[in-house]
Amino acid sequence: MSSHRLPPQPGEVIDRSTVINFTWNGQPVIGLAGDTIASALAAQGVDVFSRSMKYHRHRGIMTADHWDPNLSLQVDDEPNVRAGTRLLAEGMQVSTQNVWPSLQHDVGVLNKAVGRFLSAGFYYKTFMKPKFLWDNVYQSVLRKFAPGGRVHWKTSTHGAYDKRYAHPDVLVAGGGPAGMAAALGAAQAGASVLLVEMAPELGGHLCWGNDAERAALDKLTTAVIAEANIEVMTRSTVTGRYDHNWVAVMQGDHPLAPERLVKARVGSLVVAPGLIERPLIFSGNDIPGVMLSGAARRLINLWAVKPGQRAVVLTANAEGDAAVKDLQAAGVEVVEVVDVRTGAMVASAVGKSRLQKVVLEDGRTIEADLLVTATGWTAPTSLLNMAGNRPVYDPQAARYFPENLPEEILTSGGIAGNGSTDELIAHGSATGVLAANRSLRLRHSRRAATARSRSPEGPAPEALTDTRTPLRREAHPECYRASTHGFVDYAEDVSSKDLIQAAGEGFDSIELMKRYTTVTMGPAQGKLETVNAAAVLAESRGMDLADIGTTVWRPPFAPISLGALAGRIFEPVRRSALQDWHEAHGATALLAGQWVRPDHYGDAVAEAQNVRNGVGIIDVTPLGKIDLQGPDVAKLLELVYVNRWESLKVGRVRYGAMVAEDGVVSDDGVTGRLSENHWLMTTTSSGAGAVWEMLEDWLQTGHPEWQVHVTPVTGGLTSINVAGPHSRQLLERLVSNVDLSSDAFPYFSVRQGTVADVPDCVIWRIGFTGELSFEVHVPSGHALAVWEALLAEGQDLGCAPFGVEAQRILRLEKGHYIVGQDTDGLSKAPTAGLGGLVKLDKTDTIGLPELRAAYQREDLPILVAVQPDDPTVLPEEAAQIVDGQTATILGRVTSSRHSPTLGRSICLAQVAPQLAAPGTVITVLMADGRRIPATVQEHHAHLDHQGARQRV
Amino acid sequence: MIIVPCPHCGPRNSVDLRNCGEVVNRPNPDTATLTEWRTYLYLRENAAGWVSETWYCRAGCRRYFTIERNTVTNEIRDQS
Amino acid sequence: MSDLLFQSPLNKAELTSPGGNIGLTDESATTKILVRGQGPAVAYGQSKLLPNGTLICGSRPDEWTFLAGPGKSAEVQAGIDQSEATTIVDITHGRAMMRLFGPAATQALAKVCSIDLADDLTPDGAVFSASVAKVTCDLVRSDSQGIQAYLISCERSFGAYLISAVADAAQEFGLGVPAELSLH
Amino acid sequence: MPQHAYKYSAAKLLRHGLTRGTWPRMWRQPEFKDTYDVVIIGGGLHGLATAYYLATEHGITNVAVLDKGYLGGGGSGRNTAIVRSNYLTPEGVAFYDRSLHLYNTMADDLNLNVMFSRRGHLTLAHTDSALRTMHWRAEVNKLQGIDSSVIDPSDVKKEAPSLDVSPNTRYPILGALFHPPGGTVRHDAVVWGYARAADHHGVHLHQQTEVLDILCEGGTGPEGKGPGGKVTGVRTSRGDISAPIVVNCTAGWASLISNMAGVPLPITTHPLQAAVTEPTKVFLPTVVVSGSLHVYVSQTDRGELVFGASVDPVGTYRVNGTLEFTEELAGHVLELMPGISKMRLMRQWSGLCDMTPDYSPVMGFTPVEGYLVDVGWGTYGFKAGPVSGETMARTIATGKTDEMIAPFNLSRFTEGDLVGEKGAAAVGH
Repeated sequence: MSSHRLPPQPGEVIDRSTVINFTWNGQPVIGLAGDTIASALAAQGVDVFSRSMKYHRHRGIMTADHWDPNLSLQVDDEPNVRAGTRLLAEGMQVSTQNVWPSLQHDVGVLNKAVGRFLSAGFYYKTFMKPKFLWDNVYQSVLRKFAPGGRVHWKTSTHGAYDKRYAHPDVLVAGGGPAGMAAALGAAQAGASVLLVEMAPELGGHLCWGNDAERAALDKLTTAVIAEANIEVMTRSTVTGRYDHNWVAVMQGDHPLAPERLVKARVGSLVVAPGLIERPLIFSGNDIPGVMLSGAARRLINLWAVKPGQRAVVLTANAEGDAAVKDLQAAGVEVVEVVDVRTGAMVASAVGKSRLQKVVLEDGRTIEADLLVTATGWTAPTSLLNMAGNRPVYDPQAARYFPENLPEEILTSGGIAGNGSTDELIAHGSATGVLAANRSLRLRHSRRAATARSRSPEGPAPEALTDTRTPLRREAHPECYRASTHGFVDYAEDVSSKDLIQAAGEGFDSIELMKRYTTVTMGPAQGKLETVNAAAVLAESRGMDLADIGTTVWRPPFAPISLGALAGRIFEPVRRSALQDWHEAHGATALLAGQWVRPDHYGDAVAEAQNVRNGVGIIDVTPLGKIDLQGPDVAKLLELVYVNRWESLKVGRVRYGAMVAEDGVVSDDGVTGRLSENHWLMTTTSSGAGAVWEMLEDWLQTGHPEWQVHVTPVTGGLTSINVAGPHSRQLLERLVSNVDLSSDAFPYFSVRQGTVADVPDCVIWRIGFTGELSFEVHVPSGHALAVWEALLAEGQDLGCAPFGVEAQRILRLEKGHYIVGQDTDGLSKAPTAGLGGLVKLDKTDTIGLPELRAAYQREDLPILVAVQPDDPTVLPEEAAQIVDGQTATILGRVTSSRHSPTLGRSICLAQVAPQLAAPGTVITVLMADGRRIPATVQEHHAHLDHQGARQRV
Repeated sequence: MIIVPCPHCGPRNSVDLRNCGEVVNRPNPDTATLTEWRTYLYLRENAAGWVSETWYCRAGCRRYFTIERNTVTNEIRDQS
Repeated sequence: MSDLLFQSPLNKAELTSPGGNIGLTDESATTKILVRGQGPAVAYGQSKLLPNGTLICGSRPDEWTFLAGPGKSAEVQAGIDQSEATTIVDITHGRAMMRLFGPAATQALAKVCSIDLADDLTPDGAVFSASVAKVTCDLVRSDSQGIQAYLISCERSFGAYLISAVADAAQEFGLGVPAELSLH
Repeated sequence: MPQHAYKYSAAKLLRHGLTRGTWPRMWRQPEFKDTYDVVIIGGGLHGLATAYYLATEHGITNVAVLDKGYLGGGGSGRNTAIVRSNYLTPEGVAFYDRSLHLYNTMADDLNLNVMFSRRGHLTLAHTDSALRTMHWRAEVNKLQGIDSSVIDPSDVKKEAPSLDVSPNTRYPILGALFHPPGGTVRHDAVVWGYARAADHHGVHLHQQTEVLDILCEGGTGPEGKGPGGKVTGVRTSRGDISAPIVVNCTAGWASLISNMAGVPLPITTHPLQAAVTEPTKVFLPTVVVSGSLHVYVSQTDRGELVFGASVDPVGTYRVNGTLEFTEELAGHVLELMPGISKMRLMRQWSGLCDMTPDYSPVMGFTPVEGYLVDVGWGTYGFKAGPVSGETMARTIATGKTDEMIAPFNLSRFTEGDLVGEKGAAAVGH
């Protein structure tokens, strides 16, 4: 490979003293600091960077920027790297993606030979028969031709990325002359500004401009750097604008994170992204050596790369004219300037891995290895589209312009019109001032409305009227297609001929055409292709381009890595004050919702047996706990629970169940009355938050006249259940000021007292396990002391911790159901067996009409206890209960365990009402297909249904 | 992420709130017919345009309040 | 009670940066008294520092949080004017609390909290609640000698997670974070 | 396929390639008549399939399908194209299984390759309760003869090697419901296939034709709308059409259309968002779904990962999409597949879903005679498209509610008999 590096250029961004080593398809090559991957390879004489998706045509540099469809390369473990903008780094392993076995000898090129048969949507019309070939062969062949690089999914950078929020008064998208001037104008008017530029340097087209343009850039850059109110991000992209000016910026120049997502609430958004140069459609428009004027100019001026030897320049504008000068200065022989403004035109280009000749419309054929085209612009209106704005086509200028923008969005620079450097700067500056005014007015009103803010002094600034002199709309010839057909979408290998065919088949709206041909669906998402596609459609339908419309540009403006979108891994987990102890003592962690809990400490069955025979302690802190205070608490409870509360005496506890307005069981728990106006409610762990919000809703919107204050105290009270025949004996050693005897402290009571010298504990005599048990709620800062005291004092009683699994066994033996496991999203009160509890004579309770209706019905499933006739058979949870040998479903097992106490399998099950009678033998379908008999029990409790064990 | 104007906190990012849907009137549960009750439970105007809806300022002041939002544009105006 | 050890969910973490740019300390033992209904003349969103060092925060409409040194619950409660409509709950044990401070504190917090923390919208003394790294928190901007500082409190059980998340955000500004507090 | 239809085949493709001839239109631009036997509102998959089966199975061809935009421009072209039949309730399973069968033979039936890819479908369980629900679904599925079973993490890894099945993650994969017949279909092709075939059988497809009102008489509401009345036609942006039968197949816009007939619906409209990455070489062979993480993902034959999520919590008719969706999606998908962190998201979009309280559709007759609905499809309308068309056509042609759709009648909301698909969705942790 020979060097195409030019002698030093005045505006070059490369550092000739720093050589960077990397590899290209396995071969060692060198580049310079400041090179992009593409410029380094071009400097080494590389022409072919990739093969196209469908026809595997040779492809080279086209735009030399982010949107270049031919420069997606594999770099190390990263697929689809944009070689046109990615800076070269030492040791990079760069390779082509869409070739096999090699870039030179790619067998996919066979597709080219049959290309005429692979017209738009061809795959919809074939491969249908025989069906087994589609299922087994065709599909896998199609997949082999998937474009794109390789994901190395065994390595990960998940979590290495970062995010932050920002609240700039003004965000300027685009750091060209207009954008820089807008940032300065806004900052000087008192606004905080975030200026975002996609390229490594500010300046836009001034970077590769002439001496005067570079001098203007230097001046702007100095001013921007000096302005404290401006934060600059380069190599960064405004990827999306969402409702209420919520703007996403992908920051690429952060020193630590590979990419950082900046989420900005923006006062005024200034859109100044410049223009994207548009390719022309003609035969051979994708051959390496055919490139856009911007690419040629950047190669020469930024990276000092000579793009070819003999050039034809097709120009319709000043950019093309400037390219002629740049090429000549770089020593490229410009053999022909084809000026569209004089009626001349290129007809086609010829070549394979490099351009060989150019055919003109006048019939001449010119030998050349470079064809530079400058045939027009596409306005990158994505951010405006995202704000609901539909830009309007202006045939005189041959491009789209934004119109009727909302207040909070302004445009400047090329997207708004044409101008000299000075005119662009003046327009940008005035735009910045206007943007600042609007955002500062907004800030004033936000400040006035915000409770935490310092109230603004004085009135809001007066609104400025928009007195900006609009930028000109320079006349430009409408050139979209030459007399020949060529590629519209390079990444998708879609030609103008394909589009015309699609329109003829009925896909004659731009959206249908896109879906049928896949035009604009590649990585550039239409940045190069949309307008050309619309132009071809307009041509084929004989319509004006202005009437065709374009597809809507959706976020992101440029692709953004999943890692950056994910950011740091923020996954909140909740830990009780005892969780460290559990983990230090061998507990296996169980993730239950957000909580980390001890599942068991090695042997759940032994833990359960220890509770039945001795005493065990379990950390049940995740149990929802809500402090209720005020004279009207009982009224609130009457409303939210299905049962009665007014009569509950101080020191007593009651079980309550809740249903939603549709009558479905939603939560349950016990609630105790600590004093006349002070109650403590418990809820399920997963339901705690929803119950709290529901209580607030009723108090705020349903009954604002009730005086109740609700305070969630779940984490503040560490809950320890002390369960087992010896539990009273153990607690008596630690509780100093509460009489724990059965007479003084009966079942379903609550007391406040001191436990292990910790005051302000709440002691409940309740039980989920079916044993004598006390639940102690300890202020969490002292919980560990109480837990350890229980173990120490209970050593002689065999006190040991037990985990969630042991508790599941114990509660199932006792027949306690769990909302959400034994009930489901349709379970009403009768299903859960709440019959004795529900009071239908209230005048208001949540879901009252549905409760009344439910008790009129006889077809609701019923929750029953079930025991398999063979005690050694353990049905799976979710095993279906079926009608004999048929497939008719009559219920399902909701909970199932082996009971160590009874030495047999035990279950809870929802069954059809006709099976609910005690003694009914039902058929359980096991996962292995066996159908086993089981018998419905009289009580939910498999053990001690009278509650003798817990009432001692 | 839209901004919801909480009457107590001021403008807030919607991530800190919960949308509770369009405002519906709860019939008297003691006297409502099942049809009336289920109309309240299930049927919704689901309008395209201005809708009165309830929000809960979950991570902020924890107050429920009503605003009007345009379901086509996401514009919001205070009901006060 | 004073001889009882207060066990913090944040394990008395005290993290600093070499240049003093940022710091993060455990304040969980702070006495926190929630007052509802009728209370002091401190508006929602604002705070007031009493001469005895108690900070009264207007935490929500008709809701105040009194913050005072560890072990001062009885003292603080005794000083509150109570009427029949007043409810007092000691939430000292229910809330983990940390102080994030230093010249980079606002920048660090802005990585995990979407609230606009600019001086005019969130001045010294501002009281607000918001999501911080996906956990609902109560915050007070509580500068000390002109250096930015935030008191951040959350439900106690989230404390261990939250301090990791906040420390992670502050790491970029020089905060030294021990392995046991690392987020990932 | 009638005589005038132009049949696609490999031979035709070859001949066109050699002669460079033009292909005929897939569907005509029909004249706009003022009378039809059946007017179907909504030119998406459901409306087109209903028209197709009316014409082919029942000989009812004087049918107009009206769309305010272009064919398949709503949910039909915005969904993530996943098909499966492993539902929770027996009625759901039977319904979707029929649909899957129709998808399986569709390419041949419609003479258009819809690229049905039977690649297997994994629903991951990260908690005990989710695993219990997977077992529940598997047991119901097996009883209905559906290939569906719960597999353990090592088998999950075999089906989708890029998944992280190690036990110490925040959302450990404890197992999965594996459903081999599930897969993906090219959604647009399904729309075009039905449109082309319906057109060939005489159905009129009117694009850019917006329905402004439904004309009724005899009802209890204003202008003769509402219960007790009957439909006489529709008013459109191109003029009035009289028709004795009007069918509402408008998904996210269903409430607005139904209110025109005086029939309020138990529906709220929520956006469902989706996104696609840049293409890479294919590495994910199956469809992967995680309910707890609200994400599903599959890789197209072109190599793009297509992601979906659950509906946005805030109801709106806005399809702009949100940044939060992409953030949460990326975070969750990387919890499952940390190795794809460098893949880039290329495009996000959303469609409107007509959500019902019980996650099941509303189909069939309404209190207004001649006005039928096929709505409430929420996030699963694509899977059900073919069978919905078949059963709706049968219901229209026979005047009797088809047995398969009886559980989905509108009256269940007044009778309080909601469908149990919500059972799975509402099961707690």
